[in-house]
Amino acid sequence: MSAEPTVGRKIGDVILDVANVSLSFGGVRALNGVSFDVNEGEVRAIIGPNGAGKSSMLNCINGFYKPTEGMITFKGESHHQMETYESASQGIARTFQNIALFKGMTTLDNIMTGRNLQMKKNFLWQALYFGPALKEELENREVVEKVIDFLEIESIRKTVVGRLPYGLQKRVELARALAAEPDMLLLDEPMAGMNHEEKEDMCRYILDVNDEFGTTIVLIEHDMSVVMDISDRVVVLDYGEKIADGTPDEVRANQRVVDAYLGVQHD
Amino acid sequence: MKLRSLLLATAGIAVGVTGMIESKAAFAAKEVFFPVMVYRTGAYAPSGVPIANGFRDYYDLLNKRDGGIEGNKVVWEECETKYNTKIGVECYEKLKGKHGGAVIVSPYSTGLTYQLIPKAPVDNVPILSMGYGRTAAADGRVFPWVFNFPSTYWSQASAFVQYVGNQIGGLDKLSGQHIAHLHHNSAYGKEANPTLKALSKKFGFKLTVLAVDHPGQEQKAAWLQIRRKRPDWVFMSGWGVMNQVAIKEGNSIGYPMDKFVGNWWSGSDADVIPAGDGAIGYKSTAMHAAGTKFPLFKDIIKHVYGGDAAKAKANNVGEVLYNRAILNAVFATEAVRKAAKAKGGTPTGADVRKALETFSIDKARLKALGLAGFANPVSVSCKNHEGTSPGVFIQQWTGTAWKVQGGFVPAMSDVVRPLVEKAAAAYAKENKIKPASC
Amino acid sequence: MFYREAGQFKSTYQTDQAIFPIVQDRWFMALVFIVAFVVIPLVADEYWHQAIIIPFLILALAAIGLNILTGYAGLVSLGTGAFMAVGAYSTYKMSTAFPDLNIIIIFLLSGVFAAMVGMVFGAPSLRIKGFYLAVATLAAQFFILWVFNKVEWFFNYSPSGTITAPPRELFGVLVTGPEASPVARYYVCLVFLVVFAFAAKNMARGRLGRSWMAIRDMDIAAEIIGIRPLQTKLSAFGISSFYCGVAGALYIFCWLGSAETEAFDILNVSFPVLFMVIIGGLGSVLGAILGAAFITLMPIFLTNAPPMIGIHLAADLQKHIEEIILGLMIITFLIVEPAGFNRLWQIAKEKIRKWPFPY
Amino acid sequence: MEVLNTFLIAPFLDMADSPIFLLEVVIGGLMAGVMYSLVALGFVLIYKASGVFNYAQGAMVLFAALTLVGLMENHVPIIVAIILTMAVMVGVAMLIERYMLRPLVNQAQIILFMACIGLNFVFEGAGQIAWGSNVKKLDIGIPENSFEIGGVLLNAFDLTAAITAAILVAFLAVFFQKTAIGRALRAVADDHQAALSVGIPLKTIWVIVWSVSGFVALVAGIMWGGKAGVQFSLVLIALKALPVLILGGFESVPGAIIGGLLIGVFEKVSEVYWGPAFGGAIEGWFAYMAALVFLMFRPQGLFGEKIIERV
Amino acid sequence: MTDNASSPQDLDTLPKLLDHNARVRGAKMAIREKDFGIWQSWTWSQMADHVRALACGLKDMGLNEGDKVVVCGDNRPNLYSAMTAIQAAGGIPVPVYQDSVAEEMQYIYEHAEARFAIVENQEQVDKVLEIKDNTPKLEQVIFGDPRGLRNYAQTFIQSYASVQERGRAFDQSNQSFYGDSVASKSGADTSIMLYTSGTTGRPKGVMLSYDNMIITGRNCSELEGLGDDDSILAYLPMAWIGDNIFSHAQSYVTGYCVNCPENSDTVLEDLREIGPSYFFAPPRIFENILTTVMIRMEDAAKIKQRMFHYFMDVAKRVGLDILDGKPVSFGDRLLYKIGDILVYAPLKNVLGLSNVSVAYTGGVAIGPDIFIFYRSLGLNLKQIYASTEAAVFITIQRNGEVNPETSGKPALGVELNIADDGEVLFRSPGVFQAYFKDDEATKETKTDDGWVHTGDAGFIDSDGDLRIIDRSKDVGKLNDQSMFAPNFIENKMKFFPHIREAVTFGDGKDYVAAFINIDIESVGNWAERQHLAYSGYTDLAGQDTVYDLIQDCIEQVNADLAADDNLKGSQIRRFLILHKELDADDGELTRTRKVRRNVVVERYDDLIEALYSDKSHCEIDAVVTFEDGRKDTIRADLQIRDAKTADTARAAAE
Repeated sequence: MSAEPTVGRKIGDVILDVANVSLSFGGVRALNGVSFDVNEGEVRAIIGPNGAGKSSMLNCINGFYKPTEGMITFKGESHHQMETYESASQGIARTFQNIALFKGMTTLDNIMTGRNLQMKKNFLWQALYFGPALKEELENREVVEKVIDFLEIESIRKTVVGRLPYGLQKRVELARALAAEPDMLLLDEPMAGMNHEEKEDMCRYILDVNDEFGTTIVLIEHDMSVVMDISDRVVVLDYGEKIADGTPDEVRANQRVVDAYLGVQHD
Repeated sequence: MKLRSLLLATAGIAVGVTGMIESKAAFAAKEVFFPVMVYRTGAYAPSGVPIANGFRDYYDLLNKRDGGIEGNKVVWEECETKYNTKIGVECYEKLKGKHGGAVIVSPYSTGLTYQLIPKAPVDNVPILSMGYGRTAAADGRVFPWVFNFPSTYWSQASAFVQYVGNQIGGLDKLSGQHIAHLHHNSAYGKEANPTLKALSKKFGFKLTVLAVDHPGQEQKAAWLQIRRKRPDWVFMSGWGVMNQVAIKEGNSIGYPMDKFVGNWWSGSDADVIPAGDGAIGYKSTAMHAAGTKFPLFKDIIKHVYGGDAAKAKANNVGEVLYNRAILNAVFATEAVRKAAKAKGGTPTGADVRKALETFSIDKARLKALGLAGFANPVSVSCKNHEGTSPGVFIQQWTGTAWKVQGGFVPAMSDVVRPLVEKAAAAYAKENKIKPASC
Repeated sequence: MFYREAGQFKSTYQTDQAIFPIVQDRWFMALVFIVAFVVIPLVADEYWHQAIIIPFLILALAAIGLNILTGYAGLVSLGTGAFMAVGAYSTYKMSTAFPDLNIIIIFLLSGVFAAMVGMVFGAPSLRIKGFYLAVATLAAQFFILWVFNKVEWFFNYSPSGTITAPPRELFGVLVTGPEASPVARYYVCLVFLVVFAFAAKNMARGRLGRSWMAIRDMDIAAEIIGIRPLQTKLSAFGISSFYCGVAGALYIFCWLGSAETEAFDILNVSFPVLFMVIIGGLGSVLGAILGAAFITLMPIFLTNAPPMIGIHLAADLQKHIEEIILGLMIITFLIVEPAGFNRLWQIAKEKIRKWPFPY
Repeated sequence: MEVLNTFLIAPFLDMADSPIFLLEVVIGGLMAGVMYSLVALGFVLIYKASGVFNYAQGAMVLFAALTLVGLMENHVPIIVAIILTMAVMVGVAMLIERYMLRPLVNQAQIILFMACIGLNFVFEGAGQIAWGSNVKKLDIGIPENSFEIGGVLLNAFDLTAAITAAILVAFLAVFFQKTAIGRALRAVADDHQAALSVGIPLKTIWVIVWSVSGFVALVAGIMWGGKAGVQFSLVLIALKALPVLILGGFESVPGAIIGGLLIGVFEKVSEVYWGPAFGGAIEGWFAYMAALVFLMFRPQGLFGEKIIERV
Repeated sequence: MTDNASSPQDLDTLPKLLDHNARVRGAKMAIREKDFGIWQSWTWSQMADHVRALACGLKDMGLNEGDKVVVCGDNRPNLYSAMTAIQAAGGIPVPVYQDSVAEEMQYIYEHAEARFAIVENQEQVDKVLEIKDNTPKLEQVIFGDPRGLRNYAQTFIQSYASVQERGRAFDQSNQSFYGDSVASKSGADTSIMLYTSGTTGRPKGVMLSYDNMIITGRNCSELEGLGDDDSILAYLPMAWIGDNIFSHAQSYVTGYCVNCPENSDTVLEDLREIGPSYFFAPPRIFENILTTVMIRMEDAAKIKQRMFHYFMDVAKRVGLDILDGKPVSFGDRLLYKIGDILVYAPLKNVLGLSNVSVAYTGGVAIGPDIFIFYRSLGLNLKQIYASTEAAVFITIQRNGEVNPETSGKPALGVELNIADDGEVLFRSPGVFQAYFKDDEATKETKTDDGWVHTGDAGFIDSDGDLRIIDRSKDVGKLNDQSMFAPNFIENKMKFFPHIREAVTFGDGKDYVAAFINIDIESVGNWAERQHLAYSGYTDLAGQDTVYDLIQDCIEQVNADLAADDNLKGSQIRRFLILHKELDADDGELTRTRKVRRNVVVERYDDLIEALYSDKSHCEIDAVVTFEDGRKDTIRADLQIRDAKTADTARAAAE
């Protein structure tokens, strides 16, 4: 992470606009009128104490939860609610706080599922494993292998993911999300439960993804030093409401943020 | 690890060792072989056990008393089918070639009979399905290898109607009567329906059909309807636990037992015992008498049980289904005897088939066998495999024993026979069989 | 021990993704095929064909079908018998209605019917999960069999309510009906099994299979990746039922010859096939075949073993003992290797590959 | 139009035609339903405490009833026979815990389900080896006469069975709610770890649950066996309990009770009033279909809580 | 050797050979690399195009005749191509060890006056950037893998692909350039410059001509009968002469395929996949493999272990004779055949050595047990005596005449001579041209008539095989005037799997004493079996039981030494186990893992002093360098043990 001279990364226009989103479960308000935007190519962090509604926010963005109010605009298309697979086909991929890999499948197969939307051939071709289906399979394998190479998980390519250590599973999950070649990547605590070294690696991968593919990244993370290091802008949530939004330095200086975090100092 | 390899090895042995089963035993002269399909286990074991014992005892008797049939030792082997068609097929395949080949087979399961009918001509093993199986097989032109004398379901149903007519003072009084057919919801249970429908049309009685789902433990709904509709007669084609529950349920709604008539698979000792006194008066059709009062049974107790009557009783001697098996075994062995006589040596399946085509057993022969009055005489022709005089007895449960009531009730062959021939013709067409000329 | 993998490297993805990437495995498969296609027909007698091998092949096909549903897609079904019945009755109807239509086409079309019925009954799987779904598939089991039992059209108004396989030829050889030789029927079943086993393997290792497994392992994550749960589950139900349907058609036409609905009863078919899948190993085509072998062979072995070693028991006692042994074997097996025969096979193979090393 | 009439109008007219008979049908359904509840209860107890879908419940019913009858046939007084049978069931529960559940702990549910099917075979085989395959009459002195109250025909045996079942159900409810063991059982159902922290060993709980379930099986065996004789077919009543389970939920004791009653009534009413339109014998699948349709709208079952999925 | 349409004399440079191969066996595989999960392959003609494009690109970027170009990275097809491309464009490639630290790199860049560098990836680029300011002559850096380099703003950094792009355009307009440039070179020209990681002082740049490389390679191929169907795994550093011969020059001469592993962690796996027919590994690797074999077998079922050992005994008894084609009884042959089915062949398969027809080892002595183990399996493993100055081969053991104690007979075209002081001298077609910018050293090493001093003491035995005793300058005398050959003793110790490294002292002392490095894997495994808890190397090395274990080994060595009249005085009296592993990063070892004796003596003088006192403990502060360059101090209290020495009589009786 030394200070090499770099060409300025390209930050584009707003790719995602979250307007006034609220979400409640049987009377409990998880999100309350939250608005913020994400620019193309930026690394955007969502932080906040436990139970602040961070994961719920991500779940709303990719359609897993249906907001009770508000509008989410992605790449110019506005939705109040949408199905998860729609969001996937529009180019949103994500990873999960608790690893959501397909435990019984190999690393390779897990990542290949990420290519699902790019594969169209019907089951008859697949049953034959011949012609177009084979071609499609091999083409996608090539893409996946690039991702595997990128994240340096060659040696576990054919290992069943259930048997991998935690850190590697996280990396495989990232690989699966990357395989979809998403425009926007939602990362829910990508470094939770990792040791220092693993965290550093993960940071490097996240930045590399952002650099290499220009992928917009929205991430939730508890480790403040990481967040402040790698994100361009930070949104702070507390009790389902947005309490601050700005560059890491601005957020660090914000009194409401300090208060919110002081309250949960021992978290 | 160790256990795993053990399992692997066991599986390996399982496959390997089974391969060594001899499917063709050495041919021994002067033996006739009877495969016996039994179901001493499973849901229908209560019916299967007496049947199996009957066969076993009669074959044993022949060897012990007569030294076999016309000098041929009787060899038999039981194979447990659990009343499951698939296992039955496996049993049949296993047994059919043993001891020089089976001479006759009685599958004792409608499902299995259906399986074996097409195989019989190929394997040269005639089938004697006594009161079950394919009714259409009564047409010997289409089914030369299958025999279903002394009676079939259809004949039985018509005989039941005849019996009702007799009871109410003539068939002409049938119109206005209400008969319910309570049946097991299976191919077997439904056998009587077409005949009853035809007869209902002919005689103008009202027919209500009530199906009971397998296994038949829950038939409240059917009995609620009987209670509501109050049919004059209830005819039952039941099997296994269905019979026992039906008698209890009938009893509990206070249906008169003497108007409740089961078919010959709904009239065994096991069917009435659980209902206790409530079953007294319950009737069923029968092919033969129950009990041990016939001389043959003395022989059985003497030769097979060494005179131990209690042991014989424990082995179901004299029970309805035991006696059914005795009758079956008598028919089978008599046919073999006839074939042996004709051939002057050890008969094959084909010889036995030939003998069956002209099979007959008259009163004198019954008496000679020690079975005078046990069953109706039978005579079979090439064309008519059901026998020329189908019909039933009606027996009634007295609380301790089944007693035959009145005389033989003949079937309405004029109604049934055309139906049989029609069904046989349809089968022949579907399976591209050219009917033999008789 | 027999493997010489050094030098067997892959320079294309196609060879890397082959079903049998190792030369020795290909030799082994070739050997298996020679045994299956040449040796068995020459050696096996009628009893073996009729009582053991043909039912094994057919049930293996059904087990592969159920494995697609239960093993790969994680949807437990107890309705296998019903879907097989759909195949059997469709074949019966079509073959009697169109006697000149090629029987293979009829088999395949019957599979299609079964697939359609399967998808209808699979629809609730979107909302119902686990054992609830398993019990819900019993609704299909009981309803479908009731329909075939009740609606006389399905058995051509035959008074007995049974269907009988009419004789049909393939390449001039009788392959169905009682007159068809066991060898001919064996070949038909074998070819079906081989072709469909490979097809299943292909689907399982392709996009479809991955979608199934994704839904099985974590449906929410799968949905978020863009895998549509309903379509995926229905495809599993459809393809699984297709397999079961074809197996059901073969069950009647190439094995039993005739049957009533009781032949497809839950205890006769649905449970045993589920056994095969679980004992064989969930999510494995090979496992389904091994499981089918075990479940068809073991009872026959248990029946025939005692007389062979000179123990003659009363038929009923022996059957009861068999039941107990079978039950205990199943429990023991599950304790020792819950992942089934497929796992045992893999362990054995891995051991031989690593030989002389233990790991 | 005629179809509509047959399926939608005629049955109701029929009901209105004879309310007493409808009442009789409903009561009949309730009687049958109590019996279903009884068997379903056995399933629920075990599922709740150990996550096992105990397919062998039916075989346990047979085994218990066969043991009881077998003892009575050998002139053991009825009370002693019941106690001895219960002791056998407890012993069986201990064996199952030791040799099946313990080695299979943490396995997938479907594996445990399979193991129970294996257990089913063992019970079937063992029961029949010990006591034979014949139908046995079970008479424990319950009257079997019928009588009419207000035109509604009631059977003393059914009534006794229903009352017995109701008492048993009530007893179990109290057991679960009020006793320490009962509370522990509920804790186990919610969270195995939490139960351990309560201080009751899991294996003890399993033994208790399987024993209680064995007791329920015995009662069910007495009731069903009293009606149809003790025979192999008793194992098949397990299938009768399954729609109750999906309707009432695998983990809910009240669900099993209410579900059983609902299924019983529904089954009888449908068979009597709609059966003829379908051609009869629809009981077998109608209950399943009804439960299935119900589940489509309420996947969490009768008493389950709405499931919120998280990631 | 099927082809060679053009006479060997015309094919006297590697670029010429490349063109020749592209013509003669264009469709055959030239090189493979495990990448993206499969073996990506290039045929000779693809490779020729690849090289041509890069050569033209380099020219276009201004590469001049004779310019040095640093090549640095793991074994990659790109980099092998780059070497040929540099040569084709008239430059001289200078491969550098990829794990060198910046300081070492800087020296080489400066000394070689490199103008260009072709490096593998971001990691190497970063290293170059670090020293860029101190190496003014360096103009352009070309990288292979663009990963992570997208946003580097420096204009002097180019991607490999872009250079090739440029080259293709250049080639269009200067079609004659490539051919002319290739033709302009001949066998006597310098082909490559390799820096030797001398055990003393700064690295020296060894200049080798095309002839050196090509003739040596061809001689070896002829001797062993290698052809273009053979294959080899390229996994040793590209900066080492061996790799340049085996994986590059010899491949060009013979036409066989070179396979590059995915990365350094997957070498063994890749070896297994490729199953090469031609294989070189230093003794250390053979030792490691044997150790893992034994460790893994420990976990096997008892019966399998018994079978394994039984057949290994059979192999030890008759395997060598069978391999050497000597008469063996039928019974033993049968037994060996069974052993082959059950043990040897599967074992070789698992190790990836099934297809090996020729395997070499060399560089340092290999333990006879280890050597015999492999040969008895039927693996044709042979020792060579090699040096950078000879373009590898000096002696090679011949098929059928393999004596584990010797280094074999002179390779084709090599003459040997033993100097009066025992130093081995050789003269061969592979003899290097000169040390770059160091005439003095050149003169010291190479005589005017072409004889080269190896610096090793040795003799030629009655069979004509060369036996090496030790580095001649290391051979010293104890105070009692008996001979002390430290490497010889150290090697004997290192043949024990538990001992990874040993440094002995004795020259000018009363007795011999030793530093030991335990083998953490082997001893760690042993410790696990003993249920010994330990937290790491330092902890394990200090344990009493480990000392006991090592003492046992040393006493066995002593017993061995006692049997030799010349060396019985060199028995080890005292030893200690070092608290840390000797490390190349700390300068204690060379990059080829040879001990830098002077560094060790200087750094651990306290310990040496303690060894020659009667202390049983010695405290030490040691500075260790971590991988990321951080340094830390370890304080340790080291135990010093006395080892029993054996007397001659007892040793003989044993």
